[in-house]
Amino acid sequence: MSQLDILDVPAKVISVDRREGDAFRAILYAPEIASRAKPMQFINVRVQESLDPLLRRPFSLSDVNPHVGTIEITWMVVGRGTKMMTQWKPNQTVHVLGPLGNGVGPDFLENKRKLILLAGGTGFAPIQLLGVRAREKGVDTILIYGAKSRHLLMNTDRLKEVGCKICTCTEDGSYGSKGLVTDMAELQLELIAEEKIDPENLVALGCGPTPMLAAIENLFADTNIPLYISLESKMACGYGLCQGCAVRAVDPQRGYYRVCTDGPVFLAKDVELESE
Amino acid sequence: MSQLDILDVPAKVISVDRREGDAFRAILYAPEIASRAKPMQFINVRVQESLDPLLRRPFSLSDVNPHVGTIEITWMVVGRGTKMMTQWKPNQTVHVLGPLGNGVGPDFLENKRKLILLAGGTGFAPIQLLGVRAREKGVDTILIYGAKSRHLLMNTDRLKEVGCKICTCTEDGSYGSKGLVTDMAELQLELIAEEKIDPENLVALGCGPTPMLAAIENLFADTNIPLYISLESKMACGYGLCQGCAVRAVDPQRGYYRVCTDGPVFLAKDVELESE
Amino acid sequence: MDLSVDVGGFVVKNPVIAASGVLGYGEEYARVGNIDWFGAVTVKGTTLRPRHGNCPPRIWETPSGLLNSIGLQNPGVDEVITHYLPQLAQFDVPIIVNISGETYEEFQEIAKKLADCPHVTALEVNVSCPNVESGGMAFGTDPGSCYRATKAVRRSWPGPLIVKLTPNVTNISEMAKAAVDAGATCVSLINTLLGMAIDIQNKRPALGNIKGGLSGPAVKPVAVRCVWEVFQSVSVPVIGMGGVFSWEDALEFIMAGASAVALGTAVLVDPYAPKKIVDGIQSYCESNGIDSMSSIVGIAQV
Amino acid sequence: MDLSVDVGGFVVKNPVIAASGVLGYGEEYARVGNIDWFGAVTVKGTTLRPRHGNCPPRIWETPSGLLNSIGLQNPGVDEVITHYLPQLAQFDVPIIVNISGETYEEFQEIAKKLADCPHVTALEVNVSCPNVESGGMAFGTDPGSCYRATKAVRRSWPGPLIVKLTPNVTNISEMAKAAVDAGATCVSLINTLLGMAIDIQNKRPALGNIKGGLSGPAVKPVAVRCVWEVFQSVSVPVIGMGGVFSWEDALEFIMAGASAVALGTAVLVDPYAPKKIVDGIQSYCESNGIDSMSSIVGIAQV
Ligand SMILES: Cc1cc2nc3c(=O)[nH]c(=O)nc-3n(C[C@H](O)[C@H](O)[C@H](O)COP(=O)(O)OP(=O)(O)OC[C@H]3O[C@@H](n4cnc5c(N)ncnc54)[C@H](O)[C@@H]3O)c2cc1C
Ligand SMILES: Cc1cc2nc3c(=O)[nH]c(=O)nc-3n(C[C@H](O)[C@H](O)[C@H](O)COP(=O)(O)OP(=O)(O)OC[C@H]3O[C@@H](n4cnc5c(N)ncnc54)[C@H](O)[C@@H]3O)c2cc1C
Ligand SMILES: Cc1cc2nc3c(=O)[nH]c(=O)nc-3n(C[C@H](O)[C@H](O)[C@H](O)COP(=O)(O)O)c2cc1C
Ligand SMILES: Cc1cc2nc3c(=O)[nH]c(=O)nc-3n(C[C@H](O)[C@H](O)[C@H](O)COP(=O)(O)O)c2cc1C
Ligand code: FES
Ligand code: FES
Repeated sequence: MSQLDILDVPAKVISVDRREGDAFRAILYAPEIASRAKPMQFINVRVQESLDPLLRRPFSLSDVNPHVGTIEITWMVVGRGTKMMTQWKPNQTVHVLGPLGNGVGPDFLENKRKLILLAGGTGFAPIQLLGVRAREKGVDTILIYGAKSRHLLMNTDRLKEVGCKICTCTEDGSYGSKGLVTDMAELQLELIAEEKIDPENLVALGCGPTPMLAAIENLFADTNIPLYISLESKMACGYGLCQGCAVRAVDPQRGYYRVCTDGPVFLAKDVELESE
Repeated sequence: MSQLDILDVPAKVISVDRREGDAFRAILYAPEIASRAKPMQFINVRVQESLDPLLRRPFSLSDVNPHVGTIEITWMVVGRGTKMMTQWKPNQTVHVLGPLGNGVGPDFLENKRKLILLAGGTGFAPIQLLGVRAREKGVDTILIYGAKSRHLLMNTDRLKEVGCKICTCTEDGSYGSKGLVTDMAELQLELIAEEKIDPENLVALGCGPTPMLAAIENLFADTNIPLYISLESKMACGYGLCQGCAVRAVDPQRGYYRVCTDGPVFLAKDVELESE
Repeated sequence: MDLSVDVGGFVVKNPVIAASGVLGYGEEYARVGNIDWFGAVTVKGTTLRPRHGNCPPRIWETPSGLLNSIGLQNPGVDEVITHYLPQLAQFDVPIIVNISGETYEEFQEIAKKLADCPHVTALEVNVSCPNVESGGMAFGTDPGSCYRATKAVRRSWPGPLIVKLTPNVTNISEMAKAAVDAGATCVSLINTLLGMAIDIQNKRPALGNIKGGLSGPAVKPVAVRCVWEVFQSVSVPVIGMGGVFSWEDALEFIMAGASAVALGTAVLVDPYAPKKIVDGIQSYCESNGIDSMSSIVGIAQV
Repeated sequence: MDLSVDVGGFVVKNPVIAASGVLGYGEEYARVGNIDWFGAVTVKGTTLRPRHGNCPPRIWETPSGLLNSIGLQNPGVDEVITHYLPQLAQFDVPIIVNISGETYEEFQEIAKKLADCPHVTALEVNVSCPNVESGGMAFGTDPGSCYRATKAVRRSWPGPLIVKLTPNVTNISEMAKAAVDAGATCVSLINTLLGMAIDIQNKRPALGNIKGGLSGPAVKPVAVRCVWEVFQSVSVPVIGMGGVFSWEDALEFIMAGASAVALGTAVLVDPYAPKKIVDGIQSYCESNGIDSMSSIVGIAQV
């Protein structure tokens, strides 16, 4: 039993700024979390000191800097909590529980030559850190990123800087190609097929809305490329206590997985994507 | 039926600062309220945009500047709401309903040569504005002000500036004389008696904790000086709807008064001071 | 857009009603807001004789909730008829009179007096007040008593008849059915949840009357569940209430089965709430192509 | 200072217990906090056979409250005994096993299996779960059934026996009395209030299982009132719960009559809540010259 590896810390807000479109980014000083975090993990944040909103809000770590002790989250305003967070002020303290979730360990990229990242909307947030780490390891990385419209796209400069290939699309064509992530993924898969890499040396990970995940799962079904997906669900605790974040397992014996501790990253073939 | 003379306005916070001891002061830009307010009136403030705390908090107007459109409140931190208010930032907007309560109209000082103000703790807040107005009218004003200890006293400089006579006491002797407001009031009443002013030309007003009000009521019972008291009570609406702020009337036929609309200022002889 | 809806024998121009006990008789509210923002107004619980109400403290804040123990303070039905209703009738809004009796006979008597008053559109029978000793909630916690109280009113009041139900029961649907069987043309719910608080500083109950009624956003999930259940059990319109603070809340009730909602605590905290909520419903309907309220009433029922 | 208190046949070192359903079997919590901050821990509702739980979504936030419809997801009593309890027993904290049956016989059978397990200090009979179809809350809404369910457990379990009551009834005291008559040595309350929410974006119920149980600060006033009433009706100790988030909340329950409190939702939101609350009670007692918990239990009763 690994003990006391998750912490609830009062994190100092270093900065909050508006990014491209509707996205916001906060950098928080939380060295205990920064030093432990893996890509695709998340934190659970107390938005303000009040009983309403009552629950913490989960956000993926979009970047981590263990040397200076900071973590970064990137979010879109979709409701009350995410709106209140835009009012955070530098030097104020917010309660942050983390690092949470299984995340992606060092073995994830072992023997891999190419990593295919598929992101929709805010699903880009956790993908960013994974992309950076993959490039650090010299793994060829391609990001296929889409959203409904330009203002719902997050900034991908950081991945561009580290040499990640980036294909962006929007449903309304307001930025990048016009179309869905799957359209673009189909194209890229064809190109990759031409490279004749052993599927064992490839790996893909998707993060975004359920319909998108379902569509890419379909697409990858025809390949032998292992596909991982990172899920979201309503969470009460974020650390495995309440069973609230259940997602149905494909194996009926297994019943449900908890997104917060068994996930958020699953092998796509292990979970049933229910349309909520 | 006087209509639409109370407003709920989004007031801009001009400044929040810590005063002497534990007291805080905020200046809010609310010209509609500033232009209508009378001394001893109050406002009902939404502390933050959240459903917890749910109710607004009532605060007396400690100063009003109709020319620049500002109102001032002064408070002590006693619980969650008053604590959250210390975090208000300049330029943010807070919802303010007012002006509320009967307050003290122009006739209050008619024919008066001397005004005796008695304040305990935060009870000083509304008294300040009344003292200023009385001095503007040239009425001799004396303030008898007490608190448990020095850090619970509010700053009285403003009244000193306008030529108000000030006697301060603390129960623990940490500032001014050691003793209770009533001790000091007794002394002052004796001095006033020597001036042989017709009681009709005198008027007194007290504001503070219930035991203090009860004690001064006792003291004044032996004089013919009209004594007013300003009451507090738990309020849900502050503008007369809920009947929640009830205080028992001396006249049993009358039942209860509402502190928020029938008061907060009452003739001491009209209300029963119950020890909550 | 037309937001009007039938609530059991009368039509309100919009589905946002003032709940009983939070509007006085309109006089105070008119200093701050416009009474005709509301589709209808319900006056404070009216009893046969005047009542001074309960000992203070009467108010205590709880997380997202409000405990009150006002205790049906009101000037009595006669005074209400002669003095208050004519004044409230100046505003062109249907008036619902909430009535409370200690016996079946009292219910009938109050109703009879109000039947002769031209200003009353509907009666709301309060079988659910947690803040009075005799009668009050007792009528609403047993289907037989609920039936008899409603019937007593029905005998002397021919118009629209709303019965207001309490959530402090094992089975609220039973009560709704009893009310409808006895002639209710509408049911309203929920009245407050029975609650209390301790003032730990004084080591005693926070309210002078010990227990009180809990209202506000805290109770909304219970209220929505009650509306959902009652909608399935009776065929008269339902007025939903309990924690409606926003237009989203109002839609939650409407989709669960309420034809209209009532605002209690919200009016205390935010005088402009009725306007904001009506406007919000209006724009929701417009941007979602909904052209009558009735088309979304109970739409979430599965 | 000694914060220990008797809760009906066993003593807890402090009056802060983990409520059923929010601590799993300790494994996950141990990664964040110390299980022995608690005076005792209650495990998730345990059934005869394994249960996978209800369809998602299972969680919905409400104002100062939480709706859940987990549905007693658990590996079944046998697996709990062989695998989970030994693991939880590593921590030196009394274990309470919350059990739920669909029939009286099932209750008796589960209790029998647990009677042979050395790790169990007390049983908590769940006659109040709103989230399962058969049994569940039904046992707790009728005094006769409550009596029989308790009796069934009593037959095969000789130790401390807690009955957990539901607030979704007209009269909770009746249920408490029935439980005590059948042999309960303690009653715990409240389980969640039956509630629901509509997801207006999807125009359907927010929870996969439609209705759910409401917990958290929103329900505190109802819970305190229930503790107050039950304290007056029975002489066994009461474990109070429902929205305890701070040491002040804990004292509110204790002064109303609870010998100890349990934390549910608070643990989900703030893993360190038990420590903060125990420390807070400790310093309150020290600075107010209170030298035993029992001297303030029910002190607000008038
Ligand atoms: C593991 C995980 C990682 C996440 N990472 C990010 C991230 O990096 N960036 C980002 O922008 N968002 C992320 N989310 C989603 C984010 O948690 C929600 O957008 C946020 O909680 C909404 O809070 P709110 O108060 O603004 O919305 P609310 O007012 O509560 O609801 C508004 C909308 O958001 C949805 N929502 C509410 N809570 C959740 C939740 N816990 N999970 C999913 N949807 C929810 C509601 O269904 C509703 O449609 C993540 C969610 C999970 C579970
Ligand atoms: C007409 C009126 C004018 C007031 N003017 C001032 C003022 O100018 N300056 C000032 O410092 N205070 C004033 N008060 C008191 C002030 O409203 C309370 O201190 C404040 O509401 C407490 O809020 P809280 O959230 O910090 O306290 P809570 O956490 O709610 O409670 C902390 C303590 O404050 C008491 N309290 C809470 N609400 C009220 C209330 N509405 N009235 C009285 N006591 C309450 C509680 O009983 C408790 O003891 C006034 C009150 C009234 C009714
Ligand atoms: C201060 C106050 C007084 C009330 N008085 C009455 C009343 O006289 N008669 C009645 O039927 N309901 C009364 N109620 C209950 C409300 O009408 C309403 O049913 C309840 O408060 C739930 O709605 P809300 O959450 O919007 O307040 C009162 C509620 C409050 C808060
Ligand atoms: C996620 C969750 C799961 C629960 N599971 C159970 C359970 O299995 N058995 C039970 O008796 N109560 C269960 N409860 C109820 C709690 O034990 C407690 O009675 C209730 O939540 C009120 O306390 P709180 O407000 O502190 O959460 C559960 C509550 C929650 C929030
Ligand atoms: S959110 Fe509680 S178990 Fe996952
Ligand atoms: S606070 Fe509502 S009537 Fe005074």
